[in-house]
Amino acid sequence: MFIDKFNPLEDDMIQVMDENGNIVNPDFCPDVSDEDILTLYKTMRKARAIDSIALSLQRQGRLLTYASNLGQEAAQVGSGYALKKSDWAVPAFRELGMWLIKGWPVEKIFQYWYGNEWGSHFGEEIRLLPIAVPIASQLQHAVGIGMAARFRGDDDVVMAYSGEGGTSQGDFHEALNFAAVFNTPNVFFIQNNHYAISVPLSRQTASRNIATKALGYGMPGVLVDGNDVFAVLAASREAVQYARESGPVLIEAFTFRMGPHTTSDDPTKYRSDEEVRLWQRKDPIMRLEKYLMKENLMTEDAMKSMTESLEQDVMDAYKSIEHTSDTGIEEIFSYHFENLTPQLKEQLEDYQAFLKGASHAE
Amino acid sequence: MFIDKFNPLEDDMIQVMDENGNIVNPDFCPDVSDEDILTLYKTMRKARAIDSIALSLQRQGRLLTYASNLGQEAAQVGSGYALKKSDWAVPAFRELGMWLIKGWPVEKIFQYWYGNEWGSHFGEEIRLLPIAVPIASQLQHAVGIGMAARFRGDDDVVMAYSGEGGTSQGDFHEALNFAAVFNTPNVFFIQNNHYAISVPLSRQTASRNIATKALGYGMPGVLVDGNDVFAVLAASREAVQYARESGPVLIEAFTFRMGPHTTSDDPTKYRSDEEVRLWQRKDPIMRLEKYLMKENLMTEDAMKSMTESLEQDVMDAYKSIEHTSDTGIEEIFSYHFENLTPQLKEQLEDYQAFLKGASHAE
Amino acid sequence: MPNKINIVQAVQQALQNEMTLDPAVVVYGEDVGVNGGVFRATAGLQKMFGEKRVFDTPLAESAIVGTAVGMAVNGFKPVVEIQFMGFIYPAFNQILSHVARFRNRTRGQRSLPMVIRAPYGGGIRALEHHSESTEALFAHIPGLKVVIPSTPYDAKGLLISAIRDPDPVIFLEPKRIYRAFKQDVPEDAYTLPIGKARVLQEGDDITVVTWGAMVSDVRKAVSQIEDVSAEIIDLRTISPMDRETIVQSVEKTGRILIVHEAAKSFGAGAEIVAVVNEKAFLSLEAPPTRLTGFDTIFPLPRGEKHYIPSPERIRDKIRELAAY
Amino acid sequence: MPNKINIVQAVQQALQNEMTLDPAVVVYGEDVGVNGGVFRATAGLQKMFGEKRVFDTPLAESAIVGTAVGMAVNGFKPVVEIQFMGFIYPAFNQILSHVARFRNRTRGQRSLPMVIRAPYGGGIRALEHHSESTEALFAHIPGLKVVIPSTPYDAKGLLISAIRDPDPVIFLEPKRIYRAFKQDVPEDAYTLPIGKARVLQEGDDITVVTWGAMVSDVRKAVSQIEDVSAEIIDLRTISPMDRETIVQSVEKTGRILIVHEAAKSFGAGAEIVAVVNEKAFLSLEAPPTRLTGFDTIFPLPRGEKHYIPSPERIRDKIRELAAY
Ligand SMILES: Cc1ncc(C[n+]2csc(CCOP(=O)(O)OP(=O)(O)O)c2C)c(N)n1
Ligand SMILES: Cc1ncc(C[n+]2csc(CCOP(=O)(O)OP(=O)(O)O)c2C)c(N)n1
Ligand SMILES: [Mg+2]
Ligand SMILES: [Mg+2]
Repeated sequence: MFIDKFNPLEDDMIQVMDENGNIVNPDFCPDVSDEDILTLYKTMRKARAIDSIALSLQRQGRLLTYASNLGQEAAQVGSGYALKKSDWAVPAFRELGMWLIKGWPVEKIFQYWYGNEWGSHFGEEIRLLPIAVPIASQLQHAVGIGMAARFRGDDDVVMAYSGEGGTSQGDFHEALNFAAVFNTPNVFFIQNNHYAISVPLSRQTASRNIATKALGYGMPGVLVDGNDVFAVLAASREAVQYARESGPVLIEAFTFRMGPHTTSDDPTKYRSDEEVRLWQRKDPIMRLEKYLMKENLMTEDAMKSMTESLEQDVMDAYKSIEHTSDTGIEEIFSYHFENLTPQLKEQLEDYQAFLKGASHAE
Repeated sequence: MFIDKFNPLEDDMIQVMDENGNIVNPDFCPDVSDEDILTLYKTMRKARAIDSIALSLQRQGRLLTYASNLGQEAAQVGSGYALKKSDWAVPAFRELGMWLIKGWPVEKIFQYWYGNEWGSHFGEEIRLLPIAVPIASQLQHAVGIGMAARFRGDDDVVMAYSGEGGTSQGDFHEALNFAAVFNTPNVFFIQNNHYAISVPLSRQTASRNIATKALGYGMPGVLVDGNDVFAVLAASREAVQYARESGPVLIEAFTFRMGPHTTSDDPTKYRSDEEVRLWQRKDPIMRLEKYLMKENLMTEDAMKSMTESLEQDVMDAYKSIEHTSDTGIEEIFSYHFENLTPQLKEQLEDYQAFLKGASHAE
Repeated sequence: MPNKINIVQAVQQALQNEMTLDPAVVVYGEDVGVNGGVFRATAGLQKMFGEKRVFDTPLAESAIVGTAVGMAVNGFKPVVEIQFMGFIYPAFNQILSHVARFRNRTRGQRSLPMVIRAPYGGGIRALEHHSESTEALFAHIPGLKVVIPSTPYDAKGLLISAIRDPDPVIFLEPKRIYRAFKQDVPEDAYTLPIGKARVLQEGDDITVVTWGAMVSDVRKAVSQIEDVSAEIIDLRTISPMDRETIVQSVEKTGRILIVHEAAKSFGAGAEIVAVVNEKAFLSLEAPPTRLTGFDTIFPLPRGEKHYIPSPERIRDKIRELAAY
Repeated sequence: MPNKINIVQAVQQALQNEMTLDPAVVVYGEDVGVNGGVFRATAGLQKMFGEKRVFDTPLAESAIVGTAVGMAVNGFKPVVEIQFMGFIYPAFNQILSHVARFRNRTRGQRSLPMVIRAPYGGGIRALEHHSESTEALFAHIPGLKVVIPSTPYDAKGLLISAIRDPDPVIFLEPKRIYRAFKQDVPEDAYTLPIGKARVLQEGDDITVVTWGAMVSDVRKAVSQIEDVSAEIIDLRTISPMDRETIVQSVEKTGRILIVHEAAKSFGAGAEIVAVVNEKAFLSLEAPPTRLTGFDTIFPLPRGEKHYIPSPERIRDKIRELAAY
């Protein structure tokens, strides 16, 4: 394993495939079949299809605020692909590629971003928690799941996600400390996309990198090129194995948010085109496509038609929920406790009576 | 400076004077006059006098819950002695030796532990915050004071205290991160006394030591023998200078809480006599006394009579507040806002009316 | 064999019973393991059930609660201890943002069977932050239940109900009376309904609603009055509140006094006044009244005797209201 | 030259005025510097006053508030922004345990002149945690003032008062109406008294007390009723509450409806009911009544329209109460 030998105070970022799709570090290359590679590619493409459709739907007023994943697909898909079905994933809110791998149905994802709680109801068997909006708070849930697994003697690993901004929160610190003290099977996967809304990395931390933060907890920390799906997968697999056998690990995936923070954000206010262009050259999908072509795994045409058919699927998924009704009144009340309290029952009935009266009045 | 060269992942704890009062590391020895040394000794002795009197008063029911400092005097006094008058100190709740250096009057200290808010009113010119009970929360205040100093261009340094237990709190993490990002003149002085009430160090963190935690913030972290007042002073002086000139530093003072957590605690429930005895041999005061005698700075008799006269002073200080009246009713209301709100005024008057009625009734 | 125990022993016994019956129950927090809790509420449990089911944690309340969310998601029923209610606030975000919301967020897919225990209230001559009563803060948060027992019998039965509840419960223990008195309590597990108040004493002239340690003070006050027939209600669950029991009583008596230790303004007493107005307005013969702590920070010990409403103040207020 | 501005501009202008007048005022938080705030409430300030007085912080609300305590101790007057009220809870411990307590803890030696600003309330079709109203939680904490403006004029005057206040103020901004309308507002700094409600419209039959974004809805509701003369009170300060204005009104009208967006139980409405009972019991001709959000988590956008009391519901409730 290289993961527990990596010294984040000295070693450089791990890269397997460079920006031109060349394998520059075959030693680190994960053991993947052609089928694996195509799945990785397809999922990254699918994520991008969802993003682009979501953005245009949002502009048309057919979707609410949306957080794009543009540029982070390798980090998300590569990390998710390292998990078994029985392993858990605990997201922040920008892990679309991973959600697809874990099986969150696309129409449910749309339902969520369209403002309906049912989007987060996707079956117990999908070992994925819903989106956690309060930054870094989810990391503690991940550790709790890991504690449960460890105390029960389960073999499951928990992969938890946060942005680099989230590493400034107290909850990040407490989560990593608990994980190390209880030696839980947790992987903390930090997508360092260089911005927390408008706040740049340099204002987020003065440490050499995010991976270094692992040292304070006595756990391995590793830094990988987050736009290189092979490097991410290799590191994630090692981390998952290490977590399963030994204890928690921190992975920093060095990447970039190429789009706005969400559809409400205007990134030109706080960063230069120059910076964005620099990162466009490192685009994780372009990079993999170059590799695929070099290796004759896919033609440009095949990629194009795959993309088109994915976009069609995604649009169909959206349409399947676009006209589902708004949230019903009873739904607002029914999921606070196993049973309605008298207060909730009364408030529900009062409101129903009002609506009835109002509809009579009209 | 050795402070920014210390590598907490590799280097050993810094010690100047060994358990027998021998200077084993003259290179690190701080530049101290005989007068300095006697002041350090006297203050450590005074702290111990307060502790022993407080404990016996508490047993007699003449004082409430009390947190003893036994064994940590070198860490407290040595760190406090590195500060200028205009430097700030921000305590947790177990820094008696430092409080004395900073000038918190002994009678006020007793007043505090006797349950009167006036104990924490000790004049603006004493740059010391009151005790902070919620663990680690005070570290953020210290960083705010440091931000203020830096933004205004003041030359002041802020020394903030916490136990090793406090390093597990989110507030610890956020404070150190802010300090590093804003490059504030803060020293974080962690008294690692091996226990947080009953919870041992090994259950608090899995990191090699507490000093290592500095690395995740990109600041120097140094580990010193906390029972060696010279080592503590040397490291603190360097840290203070570094903070004044460059930025924040973390110091771990390796020490031991020889008494119970507070007077409500029974340490035999969670630790062995063996462990305590081991540390008794490292007692910081005994160690300094051996040195003083070897260097002919003080005789045993002089030490004894100094201790006796200190105890007398301390007892006098206690007596001066023992019979001060209980908290007055108006005092309970008057310090919430600059002016009483109508609600507070009404509640105060109602209560006064009740008391008047009650006294008539008797 | 009689099982005469005080409140803190009742808590311990409830935990022991449930841990014996249900292997999913785990207990953790600061100093609850080896040390058995600073109030000894978890004494002996680690010896009995081992370090995987009863354990100490690092000093971090947010993580104590936050990891309990995860343990509950993954099949356990954590009962976590916050050492004093004054130290629950680092966990406030986890409580409000997650503990209270998982069931609704997932439309019922993931509920959180967990209990957060904390000793609360003043009168034990403690340092700052060790004496507060802030039940109203938690009662206002949708998705939480807030329970406060006042006797060993209730403490045990309600805690067992809380543990068995499929939803999260904030369980506040009145530490002032942790050891104040003993009661004969069934040794085996039993439950008491959450959301139900208890009429301690029937009466015709005035309803007095209270909870926690104040129950004893109210009883004392009422016992000093001969000419007024007071009905005493121990609320037991702050939220969801048993409005029915309160309203029925006020319909009979026409008068209500609410006694609590917490600060007055925006406290739980206000909610009771509001409920009585909404449900029993026409029965009211005197203004529903609160006798509570001041709107001040709880004073350090040398001032604390002024803060908590004394039996004398309660008595006077009952008389005053009865004479209205 | 007229200065017609909306609420968010009024906030920005108040900050700009005070920063110009008082070099001790600093503004910081997440995205308030370069970006000018996600709602643009701090737009342009960093350019004007430099990075030492207006700056972005790492993503950590507890430290934003906790360091403000320290800055206030050391001579500054920090005005910190919490990006949404839903993200204030990581700072809850600092607020309750320190912000509210420094003056009392030190018997007046160290006061904390600081303001915590946060946009609050629902109705903007936002993600989870972006729509809540929890003013009651803060109002219950001794040592805090809680202010909520409902117009540009009030927003500016009250924020300037809050900044000049020697004690900490929680300043909640109704984001639903941040840009809803403009008002002509003095360009220079001016203050409005904290702790004073405003009678928006006099009336004889019923008092309606409300605040924040609900003020507009109440006005709309009242404008739809011809046969009832309603007196509308904009509370403006939740704590300390202006009881006098409310009580005087109820003594005249005999009826009171409280309208707020927050969950009903244990909300600020309950306190108003309690106050009215204590001070104007004999004037009451109908039960003091609350019309509020449900005791539920604020629904995601596709359900949110049900949550906030609509002008129609307010209108019906006023009619119902007036006819009582
Ligand atoms: C506790 C909390 N504070 C503030 C926010 C508002 N907010 C949402 S996303 C975000 C930035 C997150 O940055 P990062 O963790 O780097 O993730 P990224 O958006 O880059 O994926 C902020 C400040 C929040 N959701 N939660
Ligand atoms: C937030 C918070 N949680 C719990 C406590 C109760 N408590 C008081 S001291 C203490 C242990 C502190 O340990 P450490 O930081 O190592 O300091 P030490 O007591 O060893 O000096 C605990 C848990 C508290 N005061 N604040
Ligand atoms: Mg980021
Ligand atoms: Mg300790």
